[in-house]
Amino acid sequence: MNVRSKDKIARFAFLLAAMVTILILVLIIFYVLFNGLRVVTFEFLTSPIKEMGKEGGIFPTIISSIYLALLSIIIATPLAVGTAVFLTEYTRENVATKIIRFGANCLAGIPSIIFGLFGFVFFVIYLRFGWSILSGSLTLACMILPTIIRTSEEAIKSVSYTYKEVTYALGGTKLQGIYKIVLPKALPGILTGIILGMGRAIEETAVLIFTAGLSIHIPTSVFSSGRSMAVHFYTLAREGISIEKAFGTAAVLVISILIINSISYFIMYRFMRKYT
Amino acid sequence: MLLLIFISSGFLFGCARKTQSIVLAGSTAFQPFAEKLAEVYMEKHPNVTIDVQGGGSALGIMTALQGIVDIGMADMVKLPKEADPLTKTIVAMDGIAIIVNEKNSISKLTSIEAQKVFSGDITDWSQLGPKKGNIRVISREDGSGTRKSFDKLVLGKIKLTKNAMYQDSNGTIREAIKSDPNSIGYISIGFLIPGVKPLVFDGVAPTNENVKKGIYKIFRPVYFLTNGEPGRLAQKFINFMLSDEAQSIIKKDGLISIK
Amino acid sequence: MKYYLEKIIEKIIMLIAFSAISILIIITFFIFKEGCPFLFKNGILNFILSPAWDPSTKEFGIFTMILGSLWVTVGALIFGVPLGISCAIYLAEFADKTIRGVLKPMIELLAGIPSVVYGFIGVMILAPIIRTYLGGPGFSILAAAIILGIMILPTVISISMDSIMALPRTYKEGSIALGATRWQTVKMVLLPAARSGILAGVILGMGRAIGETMAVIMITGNAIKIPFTPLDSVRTMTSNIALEMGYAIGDHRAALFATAVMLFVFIMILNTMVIFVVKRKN
Amino acid sequence: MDKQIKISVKDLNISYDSNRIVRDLNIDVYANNILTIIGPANSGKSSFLRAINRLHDINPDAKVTGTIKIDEKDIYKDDIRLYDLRKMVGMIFATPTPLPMSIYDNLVYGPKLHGISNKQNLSELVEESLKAASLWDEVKDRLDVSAICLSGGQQQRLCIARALTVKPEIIMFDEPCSGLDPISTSKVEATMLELKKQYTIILVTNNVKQAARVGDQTAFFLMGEMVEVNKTAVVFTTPSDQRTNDYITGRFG
Repeated sequence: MNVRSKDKIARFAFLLAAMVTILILVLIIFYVLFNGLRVVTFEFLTSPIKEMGKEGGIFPTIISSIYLALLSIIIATPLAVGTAVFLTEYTRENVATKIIRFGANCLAGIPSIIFGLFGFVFFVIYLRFGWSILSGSLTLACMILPTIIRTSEEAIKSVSYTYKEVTYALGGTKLQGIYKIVLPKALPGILTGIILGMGRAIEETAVLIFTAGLSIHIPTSVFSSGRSMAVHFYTLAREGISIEKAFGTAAVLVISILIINSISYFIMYRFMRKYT
Repeated sequence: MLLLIFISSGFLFGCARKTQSIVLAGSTAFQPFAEKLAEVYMEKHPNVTIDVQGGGSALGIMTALQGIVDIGMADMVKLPKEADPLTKTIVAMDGIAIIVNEKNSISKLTSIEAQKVFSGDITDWSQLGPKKGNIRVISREDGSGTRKSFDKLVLGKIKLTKNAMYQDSNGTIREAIKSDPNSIGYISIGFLIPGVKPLVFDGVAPTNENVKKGIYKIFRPVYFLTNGEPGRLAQKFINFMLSDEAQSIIKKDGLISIK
Repeated sequence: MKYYLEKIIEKIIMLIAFSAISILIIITFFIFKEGCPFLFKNGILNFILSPAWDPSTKEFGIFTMILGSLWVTVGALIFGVPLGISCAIYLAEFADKTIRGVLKPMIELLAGIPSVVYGFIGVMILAPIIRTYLGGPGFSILAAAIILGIMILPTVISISMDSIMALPRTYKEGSIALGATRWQTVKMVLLPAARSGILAGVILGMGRAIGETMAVIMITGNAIKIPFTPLDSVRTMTSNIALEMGYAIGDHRAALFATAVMLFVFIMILNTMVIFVVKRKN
Repeated sequence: MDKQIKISVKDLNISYDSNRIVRDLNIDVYANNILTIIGPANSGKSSFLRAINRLHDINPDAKVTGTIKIDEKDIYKDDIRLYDLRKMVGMIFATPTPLPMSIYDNLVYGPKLHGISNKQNLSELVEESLKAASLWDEVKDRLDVSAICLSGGQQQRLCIARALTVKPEIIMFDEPCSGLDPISTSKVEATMLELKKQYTIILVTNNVKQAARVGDQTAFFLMGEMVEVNKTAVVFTTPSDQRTNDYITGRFG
């Protein structure tokens, strides 16, 4: 089998793999939207929860989800990117960095229920935050920290060393090298980590039940409990309260994630144009 | 640590709890009902906020013991010894119905047959009726109030069959049985929907009325647990729970009122 | 003045890194503090090797669950990793910019869909199909492997794709200049060069598969018995923890945390194996 | 041309974790002159350059001893600020290293590092340095084009222009024309000769003819030692050491 045909087969195999993935993706999204959109009306989006979720809308859960996702990203991103910069730029490859990286990998595999309990014991009880958006976001931040640290580290490492050397040769400092050329060039990788992290934060249920709680009201402050869309779907579907409303919530969740992802990519490409 | 800086910033724009408030936590099955009744109570007493959390009966007991919550919720027939020091008030009862797939021709089961099925002695539908196919038992996970009550009232000392499968909520068991014709399981009577068929148990149909009349044996109480005498606010809410208005709402939503 | 600011910022970065790392340490300590006393009291070996798990009679053995986790994780990797990496290669190398611009956000969308939705899809669609066409209870390792394989796709794809695309253009041009076909370039130049990124993607994906609870509980049937065929129902370590944690008190709760400790060790072993295999390959 | 010494190097030793790369180097570099350094690969030429702008500091395994004085100030002892030193000593690398940005952004990158942000100053600097690097006419109307699309020779001259934007006093070329075609090489050489008037230049090259064409003084490095240094004419006609003669006539190395 000569090289040309091997290349064709490989190319076809990759195309097939991509098609299968896209097909699965479309099927799942279609399944969720098909079941959910029937229920989604303007009134469904804006009215509060009534009758345990059988009637009424999911407005409070939308607000809680936004609070939780944003706050957890705002807390996790600086911590993670700071750690990634520290691990790649300010320490030499020694035993400590290897242990930290290995630990981060293992923590990325710990089930969310354990993070939920950790959050419950540490934030809800020990720090007296009670069931609240704050406890929920802090716990979510701890959970998505390993993912963002690992992706940011890979992105920073992939920036070629010459850019840093040029900066030093021009009399720039190490820090200037980092925030003027290394981080901007590594931004796509870091953004991927953040989006994956946010995706995980939004779809989380077990953690939030133990930390952010199940209150069906709109959270008035960081200290009031709030039920996220995913948790609402969880209670409606699993407690068998109402499958239709559950999938309605899931449909709204899917659409909002698609919007967030597309917006962040749009912003990034506009920003990146300056750098390619 | 940096983390504390973040947390303190949280204090700035978070206002403390404005009105008097009480917190409930515990049984995931009863949480939606308690939440609805809390809404009704809050409409009548605007200056009170009631926060109803889930987490499971064990969490309800633990948080009540440690005073983290005002009222713990647990829905087990026999509370574990850890819960002894707590004062218990039964606010509702929840019947448990044995259910099968609606296409299954079986419609009744004696308690002996039920014991044999769930313990694995009877393994094929043909031993109970015309239908063939091996029986697939689906049970609630260990520890859940429904499971503990079912084990105590139906199986007694007998152990559940080794190849039983588990689901961890009424919704998912119902979904599993709706999709598997050979399956058998049990859920709260309040959760029965057309997709599944409840079985007559020892000649008594699993309905809330029969439980109230005391002829249907499989049911469990829902306990409100407080550490010693409940606080003034908590006591008022418990009294509300025992009031006719609240009990009628409980009845309407498929549970069994204690009045 | 500029250099003092420099020193301060570097100290802040150090502080950030240490606080993040200390959080990771606190969590690990939390798990071990709750789980280890039980392990020492009851002995690790009989905890791992005895297949009987019945909290009501104080029998705590997680052998069946270790097998369950192993089967499900390996199954998820078999479904997810090859599909993910080839899709990443297609998007990074063969797809043009517009297709990539549209597909990447959509793929990452998969990461945002709640795992309970995947669980429901498994229960309503996948399990009946497996039950009717392949037999068995339908709630099985196969169902979990397929669903988890799909769930780890976004992680594997995005991270691998980024690491391939981040490679300097000179790598690709050098190989093409030698007359190599696109596939040869990918196989001999790009994949080896992007290996650490792809490895990170696979490890994070594996972590996600092991850590997944909700979806797995709904579609594996959670039977406590040793699985022999992919069609058997099985209970993984994570579902065992999630299933019973809400109701566990005293020894039962400590046993569940001990399972979490074993899970932590299980993940460490898997990570080292993956890193070792990849290092030995070249 | 008065022989004012810009850089004086006294018994300089450089070693990477225990293997010595440069041994007991003593050399004086004259202002407004081009010192060319020739010699076979890894004879310590580039390491010597990196010692002058202290790029070795980044590599913890590197150890540098001895004294290097620029305008009578010892750059390793006196409290010379590292970043001012590197600003003063520009460096051009072997392969062109344009930053992944537009031509304009490449050129303002240096000044911005040092706090210059006024739009007017920046565009003046850009024009001035591009003209000095004789690249202005070729790119003046497409400054926002990405630097990566320029040809090899243009990219290298862009790097030269970029080094000029921070107003150095010394410019070091580390085999600048190794990847360039003859025409681009001659353009770069012309630029160097032009720059000689205001800057002190050190050119490391393995192209012996280039050294002869451009260098005022020439030094020959072999296995980490400086064999000899003298006026270029002298070194190329009557080298004092046989090894230099063999290398220049291409018999080895």
